[in-house]
Amino acid sequence: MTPNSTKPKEFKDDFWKAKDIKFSFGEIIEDDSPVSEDKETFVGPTLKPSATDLRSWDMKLLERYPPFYAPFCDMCCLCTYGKCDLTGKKGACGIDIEAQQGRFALLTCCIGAAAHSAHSRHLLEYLIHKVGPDHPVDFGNNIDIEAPIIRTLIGKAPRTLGDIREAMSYMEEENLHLLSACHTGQEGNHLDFESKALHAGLMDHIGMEIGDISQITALNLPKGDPDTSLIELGIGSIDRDKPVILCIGHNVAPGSGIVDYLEDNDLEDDVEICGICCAAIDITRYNNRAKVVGPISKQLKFLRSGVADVVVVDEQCIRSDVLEEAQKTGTALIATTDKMCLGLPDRTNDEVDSILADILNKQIEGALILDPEKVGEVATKLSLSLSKSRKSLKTLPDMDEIQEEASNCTQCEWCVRVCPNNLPIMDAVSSAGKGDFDVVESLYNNDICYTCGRCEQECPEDIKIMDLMSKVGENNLKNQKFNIRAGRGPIQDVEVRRVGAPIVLGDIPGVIAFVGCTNYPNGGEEVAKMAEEFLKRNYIVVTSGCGAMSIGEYKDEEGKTLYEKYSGEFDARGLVNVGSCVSNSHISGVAIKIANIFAKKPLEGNFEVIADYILNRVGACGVAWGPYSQKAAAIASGVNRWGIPVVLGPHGSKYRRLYLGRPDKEDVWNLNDMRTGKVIKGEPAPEHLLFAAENREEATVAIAKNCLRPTDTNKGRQIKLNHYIDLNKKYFGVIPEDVYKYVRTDKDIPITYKNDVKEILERNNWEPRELVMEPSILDFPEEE
Amino acid sequence: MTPNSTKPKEFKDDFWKAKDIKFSFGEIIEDDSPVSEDKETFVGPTLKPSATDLRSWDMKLLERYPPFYAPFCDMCCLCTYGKCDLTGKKGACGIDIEAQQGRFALLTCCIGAAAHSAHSRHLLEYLIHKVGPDHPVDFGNNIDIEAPIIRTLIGKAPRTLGDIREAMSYMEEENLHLLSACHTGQEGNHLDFESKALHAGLMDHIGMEIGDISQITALNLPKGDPDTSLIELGIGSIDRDKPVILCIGHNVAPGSGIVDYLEDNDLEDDVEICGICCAAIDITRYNNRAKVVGPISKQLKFLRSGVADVVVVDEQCIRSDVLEEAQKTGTALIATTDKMCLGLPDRTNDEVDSILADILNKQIEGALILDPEKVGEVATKLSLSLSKSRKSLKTLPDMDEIQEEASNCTQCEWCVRVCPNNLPIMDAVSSAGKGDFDVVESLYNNDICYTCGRCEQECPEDIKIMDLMSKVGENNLKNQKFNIRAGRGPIQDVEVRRVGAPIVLGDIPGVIAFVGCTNYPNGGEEVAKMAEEFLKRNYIVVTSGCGAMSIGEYKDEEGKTLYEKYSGEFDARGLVNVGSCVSNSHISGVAIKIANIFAKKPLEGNFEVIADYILNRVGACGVAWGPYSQKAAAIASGVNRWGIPVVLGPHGSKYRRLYLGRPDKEDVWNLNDMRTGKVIKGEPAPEHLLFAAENREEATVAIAKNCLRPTDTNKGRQIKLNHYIDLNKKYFGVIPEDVYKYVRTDKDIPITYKNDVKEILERNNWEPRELVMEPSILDFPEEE
Amino acid sequence: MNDRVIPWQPTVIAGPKQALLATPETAKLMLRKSKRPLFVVGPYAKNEPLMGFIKDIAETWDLPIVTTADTFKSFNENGIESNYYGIVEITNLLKDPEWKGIRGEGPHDLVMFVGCIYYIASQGLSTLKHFAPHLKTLTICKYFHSNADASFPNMKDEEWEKYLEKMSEK
Amino acid sequence: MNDRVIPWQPTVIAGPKQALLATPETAKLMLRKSKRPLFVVGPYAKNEPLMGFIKDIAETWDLPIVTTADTFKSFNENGIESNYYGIVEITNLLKDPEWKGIRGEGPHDLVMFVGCIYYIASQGLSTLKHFAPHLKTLTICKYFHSNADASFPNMKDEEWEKYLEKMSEK
Repeated sequence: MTPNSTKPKEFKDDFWKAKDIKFSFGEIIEDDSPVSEDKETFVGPTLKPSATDLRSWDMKLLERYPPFYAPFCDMCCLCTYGKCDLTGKKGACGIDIEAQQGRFALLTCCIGAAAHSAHSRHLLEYLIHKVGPDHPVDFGNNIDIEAPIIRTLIGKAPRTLGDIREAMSYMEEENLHLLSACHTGQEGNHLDFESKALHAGLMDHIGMEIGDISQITALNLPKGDPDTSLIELGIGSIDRDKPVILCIGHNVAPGSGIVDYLEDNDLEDDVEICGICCAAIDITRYNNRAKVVGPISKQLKFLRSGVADVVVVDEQCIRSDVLEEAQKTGTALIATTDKMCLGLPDRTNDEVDSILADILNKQIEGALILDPEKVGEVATKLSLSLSKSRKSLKTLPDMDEIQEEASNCTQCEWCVRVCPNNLPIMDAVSSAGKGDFDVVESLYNNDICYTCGRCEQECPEDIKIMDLMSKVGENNLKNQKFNIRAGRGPIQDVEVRRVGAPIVLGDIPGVIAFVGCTNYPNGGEEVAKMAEEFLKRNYIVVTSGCGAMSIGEYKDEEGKTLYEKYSGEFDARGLVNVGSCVSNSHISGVAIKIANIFAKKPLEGNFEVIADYILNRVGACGVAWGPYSQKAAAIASGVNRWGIPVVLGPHGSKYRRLYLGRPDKEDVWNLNDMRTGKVIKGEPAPEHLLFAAENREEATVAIAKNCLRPTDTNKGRQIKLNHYIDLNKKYFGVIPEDVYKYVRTDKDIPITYKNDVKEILERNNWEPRELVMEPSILDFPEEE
Repeated sequence: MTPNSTKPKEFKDDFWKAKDIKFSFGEIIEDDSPVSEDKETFVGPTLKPSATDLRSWDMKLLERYPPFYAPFCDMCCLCTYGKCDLTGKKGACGIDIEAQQGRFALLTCCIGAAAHSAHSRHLLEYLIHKVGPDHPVDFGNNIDIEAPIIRTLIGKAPRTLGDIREAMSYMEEENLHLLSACHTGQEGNHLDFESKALHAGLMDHIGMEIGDISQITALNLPKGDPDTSLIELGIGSIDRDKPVILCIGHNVAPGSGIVDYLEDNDLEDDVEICGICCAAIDITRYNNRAKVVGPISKQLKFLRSGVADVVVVDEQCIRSDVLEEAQKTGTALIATTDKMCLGLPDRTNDEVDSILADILNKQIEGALILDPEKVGEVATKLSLSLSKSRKSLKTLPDMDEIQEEASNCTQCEWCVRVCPNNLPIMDAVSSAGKGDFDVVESLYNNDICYTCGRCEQECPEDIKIMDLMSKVGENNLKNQKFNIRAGRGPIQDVEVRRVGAPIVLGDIPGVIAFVGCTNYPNGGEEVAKMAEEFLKRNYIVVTSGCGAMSIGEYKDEEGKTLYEKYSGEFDARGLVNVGSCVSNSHISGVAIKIANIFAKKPLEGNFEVIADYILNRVGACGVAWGPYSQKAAAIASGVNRWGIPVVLGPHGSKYRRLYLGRPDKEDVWNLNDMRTGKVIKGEPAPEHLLFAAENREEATVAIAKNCLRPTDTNKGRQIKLNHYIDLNKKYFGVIPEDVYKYVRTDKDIPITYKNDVKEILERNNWEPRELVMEPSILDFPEEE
Repeated sequence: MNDRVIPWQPTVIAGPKQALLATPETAKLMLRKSKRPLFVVGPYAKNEPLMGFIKDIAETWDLPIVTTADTFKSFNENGIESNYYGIVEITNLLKDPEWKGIRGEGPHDLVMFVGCIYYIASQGLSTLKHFAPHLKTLTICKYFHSNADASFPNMKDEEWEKYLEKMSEK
Repeated sequence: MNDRVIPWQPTVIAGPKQALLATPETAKLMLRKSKRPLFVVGPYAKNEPLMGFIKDIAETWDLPIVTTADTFKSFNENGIESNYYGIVEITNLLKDPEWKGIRGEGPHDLVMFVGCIYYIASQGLSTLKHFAPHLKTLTICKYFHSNADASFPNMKDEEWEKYLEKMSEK
């Protein structure tokens, strides 16, 4: 128990003993909420838990899924003792490479959690400023449990925007403690670093939930509606003849300011507003006429095209050189938050006309405007003014010029070597130099090249490789029109009631969540294909952010996007776009709601019980195919702490830390059966908690396998094994040998594969196992 | 203006316009404090300022003192796009090397600020738990302005412990925003990163102030008494025949628990309690019978000696391998905070006897006990029990054995190459192998080797070089007895009244603060010599933490320590130990108090005015000779933002960022004279804001020079120039050529050096300059 | 600097420790010295000519093959025996000094990689560099891997194929 | 790896870019090519024999000397002319392409270091590597400095002194 400012007062007398309380302890608090039927709420032992309060849970998780480290650097460079080489040696502070990796994981998660949560704090305070602290948090009749993470961790649901501050302050306090532990000479054990990293991940989830419920409630975004509008998506969907305002980033505030200004001034038809990254998603949740350019991989492509007259940047995942890029095409730039000021003069308190004049006359390179409403007016007026004069800048140099430049390629091959994916950039450039643009086009399509620009930076001939890429795309705009279903926000309670049983029993074979960036060659298509594979197989597919956009960029043979083919319901064969990055909280949220609504587990102060429930019973698996940033690490760590496994793409190996199970070690998988009090032989389900696959085929099989859970009924297990075997046959050509580990009794064997599986069972000296009733990795309750 | 949860409500209507208010705006709030005579307080524009609120100040500072970067690594490794080589190239996210360095500075400062502040939050909540939230914050009659940093930033003084939480929450919220900006794809401009780093530094100062005022008030530590006890210090001062409990770290809570237990059980004479690092300082502020082993550089030496029966670690600057080191000598280990759990079982809620039994029987490697009172009982009982059985472990192997091992040295020289200071370790070891221990001894003395242990880690022959070092010291214990004056906490208002004018006018030539670690070869002696040099010259010398300890380890020819020779008053020739790391807040605090008490500048909401006052008028200079950690970076950045320059030792170059002035660029030094409204030609005073010297001699001259300020009277300037010239002659052999820059009129010329200086003036075409009345780098107030 | 021994992706450089340059001769020496070598083969080996080389090398040296990603399928279809593991899974097993190895005969003392994605292999080799002191690592890709104990240099296809040919001559 | 071109403090290694190995001949070639070279000398040069070598080299090549730390005093006492700056100050000036140089004749295009504390010199060389593309850096210490453009290798005193002797032969 670390002292915590915000523990409820009632706990004070038991301050140092709260650990003893266990979850049998029930503090009765009045709940006069209109949204809850219960008159009393039982409160568990971990209200506003500190890292050490949940440490025992983490140690249980980490015993099963020990951290696997792949150091990116052999040295530590964090203090001035160093740098120290940690290759088989301890540093000057005494740290070893293992603890150093854990420390880096913690630091990464703290930064990631800070990014989401500072964004959320900014939004919360802006929205309170806008609609008042008493604005109710109310998601309508279909959602009673509107903040499952806050409920679990804080012990109560916020009734108003102002109430949310309590959770926010808790998160901030915890993050400070966690970041502190990254300081030189603090934590020394890698497992304790991991425990803290998991806590940072959990803090990330509360931060995300705060952000999304704040904006849903204050900006009236969709409140769990499965049938939101289809939004236009793709570079080809942007009307280049209109003035174009491009929003990049994650914070809806300035985007909503622009939308409001356009509406208030009847300019909606005259100005094109579009976005990249989550800002795009959230603006389209606010106004369905806004358009989505695409995920982060489109950023440099679209900037270079010069189509945007004004770029409005808010925060997160924005190119650091966005100002320089904007200037290349005469695009005006407005920075709008404290997170990214870009050295621009702060014009927040100046008159609009004076700001406009200074930008248009190039007196200033751009402006920092911290007032979203003023951003709306300035951006709109700038776009109207600039769009005419910029006509010539909206097209790239013509193909001849491009070919001329490309012909300077000396084939030194360094572009290939510095490409994160060693793509055949050299071939693309040198063949373009000869007038053959096929290779460039193949790299452009599906974002096989996601235009990070390292090749261009390296090129000794200064060939503008990104211009080349962008130009080739411009020639093919008509094929770049897609759509995406607008982010719906949370899952409704009624949906949870409907699918709770089939998920826990295995009739719905799994819930797969495609989240995070798709910064992987062909990442968009690969994510979409995985989504399609599981949709066809009756899984529930959830998505958000760039993943949701990428899925929208894929069309089947009939030319339909998956959003057009599959409903947005949280049900088998549903393709559910929850929204932006911060909407990821609804994904852990729905798992929590299953425990609460379906299994009647009280949430308040009961983190461990809920996470244990999810780990053992909710067949969910997260997939982050091309994640690149600290946020993704934090999201995954939070998801993991809630008991949900995550499969990463190959670049995920560069996060340096995975949590891998050891299916060959039988004892690790034992389960405590809370019903019978017996220890039962378990199975590697889920097999890994955080896994990186080398390609889509491997990932697909791993995802299916990681949806297995000990509570599957025989029927449910048959269904799940059937998919696992199917997919394994498809991608590996054989029935997986480890299937014997997942067959508890004959009744688990999928009928289609009966004979083959029986052969495997025999070969592996299989014997039937007892089914577990209430599987848990928690300790049995102590005797009174 | 970034929305901020905690802006006062009254500001709401002007939420986005607060910037316009300027400091002429006066919101009148009632101040019914007994400590203030005024009935009304004028509140400036920046209450609870966000980073963007103070950005314009930062940009002014950074224009004068642009960041100077020395990258430690050419690559960025923070996201999975990378690693990216930034040598003349931008990374995949668009960042360049300059912004990356600023980003790293911000990250470093965030971590440093988190370390102090999370420590402070822990203490605050622990102390509130112990003495209640209503415990008054009252430092007695001599201190009315008891929290100058909180007053300035929050706008009011805390009356009770509970009141302090408001400042704490503000700090936590700000730190989250700042950390967020380190995320990939956020800030892109190096100056904006630096502005945020300066804000993080400021947050560090509020965090430190919270920690120290909380512990002073709740644990009744000295409240500004200049004449505190002399405390025994040094490895030789520890009574090895008694059971020994060693506390390492920074958080007084467990140490105070031990002291209380010893007192309550009349064991004070039976058990030796001592400490390393700031925990030592703070325990001796709590109980003057406790002893100080020494600064951080003693850690491995003393652990290896085996003298401690029990090691109690709390947080910060503790060797990560402390558990392994303790085990080598059979020392029991107790971890006591969430910051450092070391993988140990959490025994907080177990019976003392059961914990003791498990440790003594080696069932567990040590215990995590988060309850300070229980730590007191367990540590004491363990020490009593272990001290007898451990007799044989309290001495190192004998000299023969050590020589035998040393004789295996093959002279590969890698020990020298991996030594952070390339010390002659190889000579020391190989001559020890031949029975000659002189070189080892010379390295041991004055911590020329500060025992980081990298040589031992590298040695292919596995020679226990640190054992050798420790053993040689053991032979010479009697010379290792020193003393230190117990940390007094804040400076009294009456002292500020007395010295305010002489400081601002220059009669007292400067206030020099020696803070931070002394991890530099011979660092202890060098710091003490610098302190002595300035004490003799009538400067005020302030110190804290490891610096204060190192000063105590030095004796003059008469065998006296500087604490014995100089008084503890904040006055000319005073040697003021304020206390531990968190007491550093009193150093910026006293500068603030000079502006407030002497110059009657209102503090509340007036950060820029106060900092501008300090920069231009308070001739103070910080010195951090051997800093190594992120905390030191944060402290220095905070000090800098308050307008105080800092001189670092050579390892300071490894912080990768300095703030250097350009004395050759005249216009940079212009000043706005607020009295006359005129722009006046200024001078490079202070010349640099953050400077790293290559050796003590260079540093000494730089310190003297950096005490010059535009408000020096002619007399004051003469005094200061006299010292500057004196020291330059001493260490460089000549009168400094740049003295002409600091002579405004003939009256500034020190009489002793009149002719020489006049020659220099002539040579440099000097002409007299106007004296500035109210120098400022702020803009003139706008016309109404 | 010799361009052949700069990591193919230059930023993989991780510290003072660098792989030794391996020729077919030194690589074969390492195989000869090894008691229980393992051959880990990634998805770039799904096609010829690499698949054929691998088959020959494995036969020559009696190497058990672990295929990563979905490489197993092609190998299986071409009659090359292998076990499949994720690259991170096999790395995780290899770093355990108590793991009995693919054949259950005892821990491997040498692992030879080919055909994995460069950066994921670099990461795996880093894991083994730091956490598997009981194991030597060798890569025979046409890319220099500085995180390995020994690696072929950066090469063009033609030279590489000659190297691989030599590897199957005992 | 050749031990002579591993940074003397091995963890100074910072990325793919490494200094070229300089011999007295290549160092002299760099001096010869330079229009406005500068010689920066640190406190390890306060004593003989280094001071004498420096004097000779500076005279041979007509190099203006900047002394860092308190080196000025010894030099001054020994009649060697120099200007003193903190090592961070002179580095800061050197990275400004508009700074007119010690002699006010225009920006330096080559800076040669000797005698500074190894790690602070490494840091300064890193600054110049990244922020002074207009300037070449050369170190003639007996320690290899990977952050320089060119550096003498790691050497023992005897060899180093021979190198230094050669430096004063034009």
